Amino acid sequence: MVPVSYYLILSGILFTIGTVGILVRRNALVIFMSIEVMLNAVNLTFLAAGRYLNSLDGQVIVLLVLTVAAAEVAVGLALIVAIFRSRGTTDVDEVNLLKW
Amino acid sequence: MLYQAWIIPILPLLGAATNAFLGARLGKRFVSLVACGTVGLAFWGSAWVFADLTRLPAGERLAMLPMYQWISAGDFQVNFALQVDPLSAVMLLVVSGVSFLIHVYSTGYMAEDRGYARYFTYLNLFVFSMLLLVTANNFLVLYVGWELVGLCSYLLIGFWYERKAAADAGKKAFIVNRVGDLGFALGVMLIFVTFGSLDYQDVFAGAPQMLAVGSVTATTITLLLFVGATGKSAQIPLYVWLPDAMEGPTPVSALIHAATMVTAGVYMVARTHALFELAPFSLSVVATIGAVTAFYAATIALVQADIKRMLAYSTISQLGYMFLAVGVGAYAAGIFHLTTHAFFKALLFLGAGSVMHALGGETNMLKMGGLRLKLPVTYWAFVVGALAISGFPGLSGFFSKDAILWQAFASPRGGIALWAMGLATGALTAFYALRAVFLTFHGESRLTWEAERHVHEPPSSMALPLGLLAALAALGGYLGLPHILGGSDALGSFLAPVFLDQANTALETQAPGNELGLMGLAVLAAFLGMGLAWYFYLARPEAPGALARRLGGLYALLANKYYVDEIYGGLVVQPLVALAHFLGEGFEIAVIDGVVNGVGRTVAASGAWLRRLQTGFVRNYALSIFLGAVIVLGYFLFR
Amino acid sequence: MDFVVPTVDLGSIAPALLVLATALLVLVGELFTAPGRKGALAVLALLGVAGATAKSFLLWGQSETAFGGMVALDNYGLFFGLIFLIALGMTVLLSVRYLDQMDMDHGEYYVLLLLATFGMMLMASGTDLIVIFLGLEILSLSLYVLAGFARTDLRAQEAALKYFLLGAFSSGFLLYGAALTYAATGTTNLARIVGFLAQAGVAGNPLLWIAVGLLMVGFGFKVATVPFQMWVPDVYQGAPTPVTAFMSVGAKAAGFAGFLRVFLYAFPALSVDWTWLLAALAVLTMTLGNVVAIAQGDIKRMLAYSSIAHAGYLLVAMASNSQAGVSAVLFYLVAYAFTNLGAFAVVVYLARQGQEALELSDYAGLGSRAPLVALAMTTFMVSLAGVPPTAGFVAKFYLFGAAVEAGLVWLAVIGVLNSVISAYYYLRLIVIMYMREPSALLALAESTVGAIFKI
Amino acid sequence: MNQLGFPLLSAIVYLPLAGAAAVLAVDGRNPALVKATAFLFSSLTLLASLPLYLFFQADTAAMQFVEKVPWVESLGINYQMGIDGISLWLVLLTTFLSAIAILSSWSAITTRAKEYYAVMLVLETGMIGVFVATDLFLFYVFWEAMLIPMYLLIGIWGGPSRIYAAVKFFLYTMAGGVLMLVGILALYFINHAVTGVYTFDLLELRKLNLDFWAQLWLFLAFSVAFAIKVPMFPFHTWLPDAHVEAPTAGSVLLAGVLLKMGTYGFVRFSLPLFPAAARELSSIIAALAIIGIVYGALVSLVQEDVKKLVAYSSVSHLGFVMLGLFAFNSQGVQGGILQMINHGLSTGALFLIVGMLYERRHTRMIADFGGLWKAIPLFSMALLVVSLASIGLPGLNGFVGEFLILVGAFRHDWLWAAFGATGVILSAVYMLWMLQRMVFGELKSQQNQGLRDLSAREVLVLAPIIVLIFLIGVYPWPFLKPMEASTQALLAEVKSKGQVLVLDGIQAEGIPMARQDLYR
Repeated sequence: MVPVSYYLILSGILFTIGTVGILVRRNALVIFMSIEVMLNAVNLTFLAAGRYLNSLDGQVIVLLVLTVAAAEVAVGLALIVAIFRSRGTTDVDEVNLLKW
Repeated sequence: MLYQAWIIPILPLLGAATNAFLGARLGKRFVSLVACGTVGLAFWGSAWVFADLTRLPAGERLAMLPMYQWISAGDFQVNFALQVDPLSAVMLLVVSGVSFLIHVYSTGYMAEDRGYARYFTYLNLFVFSMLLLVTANNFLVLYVGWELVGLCSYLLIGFWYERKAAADAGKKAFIVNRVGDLGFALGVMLIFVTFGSLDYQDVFAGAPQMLAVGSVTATTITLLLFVGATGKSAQIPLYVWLPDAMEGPTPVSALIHAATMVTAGVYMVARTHALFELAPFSLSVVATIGAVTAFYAATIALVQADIKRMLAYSTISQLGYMFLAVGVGAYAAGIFHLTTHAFFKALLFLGAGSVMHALGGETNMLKMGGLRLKLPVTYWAFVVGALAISGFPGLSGFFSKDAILWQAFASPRGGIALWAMGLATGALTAFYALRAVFLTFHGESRLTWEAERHVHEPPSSMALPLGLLAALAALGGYLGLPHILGGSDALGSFLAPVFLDQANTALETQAPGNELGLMGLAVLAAFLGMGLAWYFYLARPEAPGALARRLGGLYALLANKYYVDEIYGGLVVQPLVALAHFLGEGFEIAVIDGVVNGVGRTVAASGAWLRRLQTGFVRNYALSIFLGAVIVLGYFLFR
Repeated sequence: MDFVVPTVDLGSIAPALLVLATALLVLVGELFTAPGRKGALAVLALLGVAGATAKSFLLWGQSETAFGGMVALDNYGLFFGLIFLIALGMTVLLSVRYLDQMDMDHGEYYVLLLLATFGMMLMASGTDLIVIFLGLEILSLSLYVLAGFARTDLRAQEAALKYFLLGAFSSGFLLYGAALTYAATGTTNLARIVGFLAQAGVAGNPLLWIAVGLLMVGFGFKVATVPFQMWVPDVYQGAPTPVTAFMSVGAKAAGFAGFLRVFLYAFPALSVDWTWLLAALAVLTMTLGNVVAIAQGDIKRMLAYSSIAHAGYLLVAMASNSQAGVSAVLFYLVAYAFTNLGAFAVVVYLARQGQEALELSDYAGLGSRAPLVALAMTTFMVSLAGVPPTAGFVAKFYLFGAAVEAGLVWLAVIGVLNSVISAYYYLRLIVIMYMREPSALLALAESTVGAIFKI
Repeated sequence: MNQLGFPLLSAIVYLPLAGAAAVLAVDGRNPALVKATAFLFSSLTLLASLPLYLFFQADTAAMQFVEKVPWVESLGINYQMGIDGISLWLVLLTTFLSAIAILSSWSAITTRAKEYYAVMLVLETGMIGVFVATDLFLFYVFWEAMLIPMYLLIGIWGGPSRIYAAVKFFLYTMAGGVLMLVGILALYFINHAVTGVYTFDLLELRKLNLDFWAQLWLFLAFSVAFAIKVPMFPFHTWLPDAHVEAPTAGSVLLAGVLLKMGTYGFVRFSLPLFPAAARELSSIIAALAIIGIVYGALVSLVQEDVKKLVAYSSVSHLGFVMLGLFAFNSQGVQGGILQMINHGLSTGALFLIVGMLYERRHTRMIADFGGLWKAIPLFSMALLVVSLASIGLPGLNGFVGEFLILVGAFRHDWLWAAFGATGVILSAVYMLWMLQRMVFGELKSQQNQGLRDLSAREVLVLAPIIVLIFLIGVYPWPFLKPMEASTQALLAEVKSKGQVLVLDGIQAEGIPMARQDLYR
């Protein structure tokens, strides 16, 4: 039996990877993927905790989170497509009209 | 009339108000009628009051006239109240009398001036203020009169406001007087704090009980009051305004800067003698300042070419005499000299005014000469005045000056030194008085041809006051004819109740021979001065120049009035102005404004700088969130 | 394992459901309205707002929980609901002409607004971290789209993208916080968290602390506290003005609804620690918002920074961690809603044919061109600055009162000094309107007052 | 409580506001109508305020004409107004000067006259409200609310750098005000902690006996607001700018009334609420007051702009007022209050006169004038009289106030009086020098020769002030008498209170309690 803390640590690492991905990558799509990694790290936490607590709540929540993530994908991709159409790039560093 | 005496000061006030509002519309005749009329009535009232007082027993010659509740704040309760007693009565007479004569004189002197109504408004206002000053029943009313005469002096010195010198002189007079007034006001405050009242009666009655002789409080109060007196009465160190004040019309100089206002300090010291008696140190300060001023101013007068300035220094010197008198406890003698001085100095000024009138405003004696034939009336009047001030035996100045010298010598507060300075001053006085006569009226005419043609005797409105004042200057001395010459010292005994508590008993113990002997010395000194004047200015007209060259340094010192104006300028005025410039143009902008604007600018600048953090790069924003999260988590984990 | 079917009490979220139903109706109605006639949908939306508002008043005073304790019907939620409805109603009113003028009159706009409001209301009445998260996501997703509603406008696209990326990023934090809370306490239900924390000796669990910190980051993003505020200026500037107005009021209020509910209700046991952090964040937020607002030349951006500053003020009240603090926040939000919406309303009102009066200099001379509009704007600015006798003053009075009562005098002092800084840029607009000559650009001829301004 | 049975104070406060509405309602194209309406309402207010004096009971220190209506009961906020001997004259001064100021604007204001008069009237409401409010919340509302109309007045109708001046004025005074707000709140909660009652009622709060350190901090919080308003050195930087840039009427009200709010605040709030702190800090405040007296006078001396000169002279004069107030005796306090009135009259008149000159000549530089007496004697006469009043010449109003203040200061510490009195000399210096350069001397400039003298309306504006200047100087008793009872009560309060330390264990954060033993 793998202790729950392993799962939590793993999810923490995943979450951090997602975060760092957002900070270091310039492609909007990759950033977007990193966010998905973060959400999945959270999902892992829920699942592990639910399993550990012997509660179904965790799994139910994961389903909800997946739904939300799906919705985010829809909106996010649409936005990125719109940006790509008008600017021909998905490099977020070139999306820089609004500042100061 | 005694208890209606408040009408006396009110009359000129009404005159002033009438002329102020209606004068410009109603013409010169009306103005002069109102102005002279009200002052004449005031004189008549004063005489009436005087008569009423003499009818009362000597101990009961005091009438108090509370008028209305004036200022009240907590236990500070001051009424607007007047009083009449022998001292006030004498002052009333002198002030209203001389004022009346000078008003009449002014109707001639100022006849052509376009500010006629304004002039008489100020003049009447002055008479009101001066009468208020001498009839005040408490220190605050005294102070009001004190300041108001200063105001009138300011207005009248600067009467010809278009002349910068006149406006400057007025301002200087007011400000220097304010310096003195500051001391006076502090003295009044200390009186209130000490006695809980400002009424003369409370203060004078309470003083001996509440303050020990020589106590610090008494000394402080009196010295502060005396600071006021040095300002108003032009004594060292605050005399500097008076010579400049000659920029005013000459009748004003006669009235305010010779006969009345400047003597307010003497009156005040006499009035508050009950306090001064408790402060021997203050008295000796008064006497010393008086004697030194008398001598000092006389030396300056020796070399003045401007007749009015010469008279101004003479006034300072004579006022010094009066302070010498009151400083040695000879209050009655001081008042006596005040009175005679009012006569002869007013006479001298009016005489000088006549000369100026005749010469179209010329005041430089070096440009006159030989006028005695052309202006006989003026000449004789001026001669009487000059002899009186010189102490020519039998004329008024002789008696009053002699009374002072004698008491300065004999009084326990006096001494040889004070007397000697007085005596020397007497010689100097005789010298410069006669010098003025000789330079102006004798010798060759140094007039321009143009001026010569216009010389004319003054109109009767001016000549009449001259004559009357000449009579008074000649005969005024008999008011206080000393016992030793068979007189009764009428003035002294009339004033005695006021100064009763300070009967100078020591004098009685002196041998009568001393008094006569000293009198002789004084006469000798006067004649010495006159003789020297004759020698220098009639017999050897080239001598003064030679002497001036021989004693170049001394002459320059005197001619430049010991450089006192320059010293004050360098020590007080310029540093103050420099400080003001520094504060107003440097400190105010750099520090006071700078700090506030600096805060504003800093905020704005940090705004402009901080907005740069908003780079527009979304990854930087994410980084910010990430760092924030790290900090928040760090706080929670390591709290 | 027993499976208990939770009681479904739709009545307790009736106002939210009404909004949702309206959204669906408008969505359907969109199909049947010709282009250019979309104003009818606005009327429909307004009807929904009115209905929800009425329902909220009817429910006022009731107190119950529903959906197995995941949602609560209480005055707190209803009050926030009313704020959202006000924001929604006014935004709809503002939008009709604006959409027309800006040529983006699509019915989905109203649907998204309604859905966002639904999310907000869910957030305010949720008593379970997951419900709050769901509400937040509904709200956010709608707003992402709304922010980029001007599809062809580069700035709007950029705003939407930034908002989206950062929003998703931060909701990851929030969700992770919820997950760790779940891991630490075994529940995501606020009431049960309270119960769990009431036990002795659990407060030291680092997992719980990390959870609290992550939740704070997540909510901090929504309400825009420093250093999670970076998105605000860009998004506010880029989004269509009515959407900005809606965000600045509704989204912020919703953020605070969740923030307050979670922290003051669920985590008071830990308050000693988080109040200090909040106080520190409050200082940073107020100061940065106000100081940078001074340097702005674009009115929307200025108002964005101003809204950051206002979040800081609200944090002051929240840091007092008291009933008075909560009341102060509620009152403040109402006052803020009206004034801020009013200010944006003026901006919207001045928009003409694809042109907006966005530069501060565009307002020069407004005082003589349109005195009443200028007067209204003056009132809003004065109120935002918190000068009596305006609502903004009373709100600040409550707010700083709460802080002083809680002993945070220093925080109140910093707060009031900040309101002085803020007065500078609010006043500057007044200066421009009244004391400067009009610029040629927007020398509008007419000065009639068409829109409804609330004072 | 209320001797009239009629909410007179409210009527006085809101009458101008109604006037503002009326002004906005009338046809703006008819300027005469606008002016007449504004003047009508301001003079109605003046008339309505006269009964305050007529029915005033001078023998009691209690609040009179009291109105008290619960406003926000849950917070203990009352709509509560009342006046006593301290505020009576300030209210009258406000109504008086407002009417004068409106009358004086007749020809000076040509742009946006309608808005101008409305703003003036709103300002009047705010000013009166400050003086009559006896509930701290209400007071604060008026206090801050009044900033806006003044801000607009300076900013819209002011001189060239009006915006800078207006913003500086607003922000600086607001900065002080908000600190007071924190102070008010702290006081409110401390009071609740001690008594269990939530109230903003000044009269209730005055019963509170605070611990010294609490008093100190609260005193500072309140006093910063007041000191900025006074303005005391070194908080005066807003004043010259605001004065110089404001339109004449604005300057008149600024100098005449607004500055008095600061000193009034000290008497009404700082002294009775925190007497121990006030006593403890009195020497510092007196020192600042004296510095202000001398500093203001010296800076006035070097001003080129006559309006700025008058502005700095206000710093000096208000220094006198503060000196009197912190002498803690009836002479000082009564003198201080009277001097507030005096300063309102004489400085108000000076600003009016300068404004009249500016209207004619469009310059205020002293160097541009000279010899005015010859061209416009009536004008010059008025300037002379008012200047003399300002430098405290006996027989005019300034003397009575200044002298009482100095007596009071002397009683407290003779050095105060000695240093303070140097201001009397310096005031003569700068005023007379100004007179000399403007009124006296040669009439050089061509432009000055053609000036016209005062018009009938201008005489009407100045005459009432000058009459009062004389009246107070000659017969100040009726002005001093009504303040007597209130002053005595105030002094008794200041002297007796603050000896006992309450606040058992009550601790407001940020108020350090540890060092209270130092004071015992």
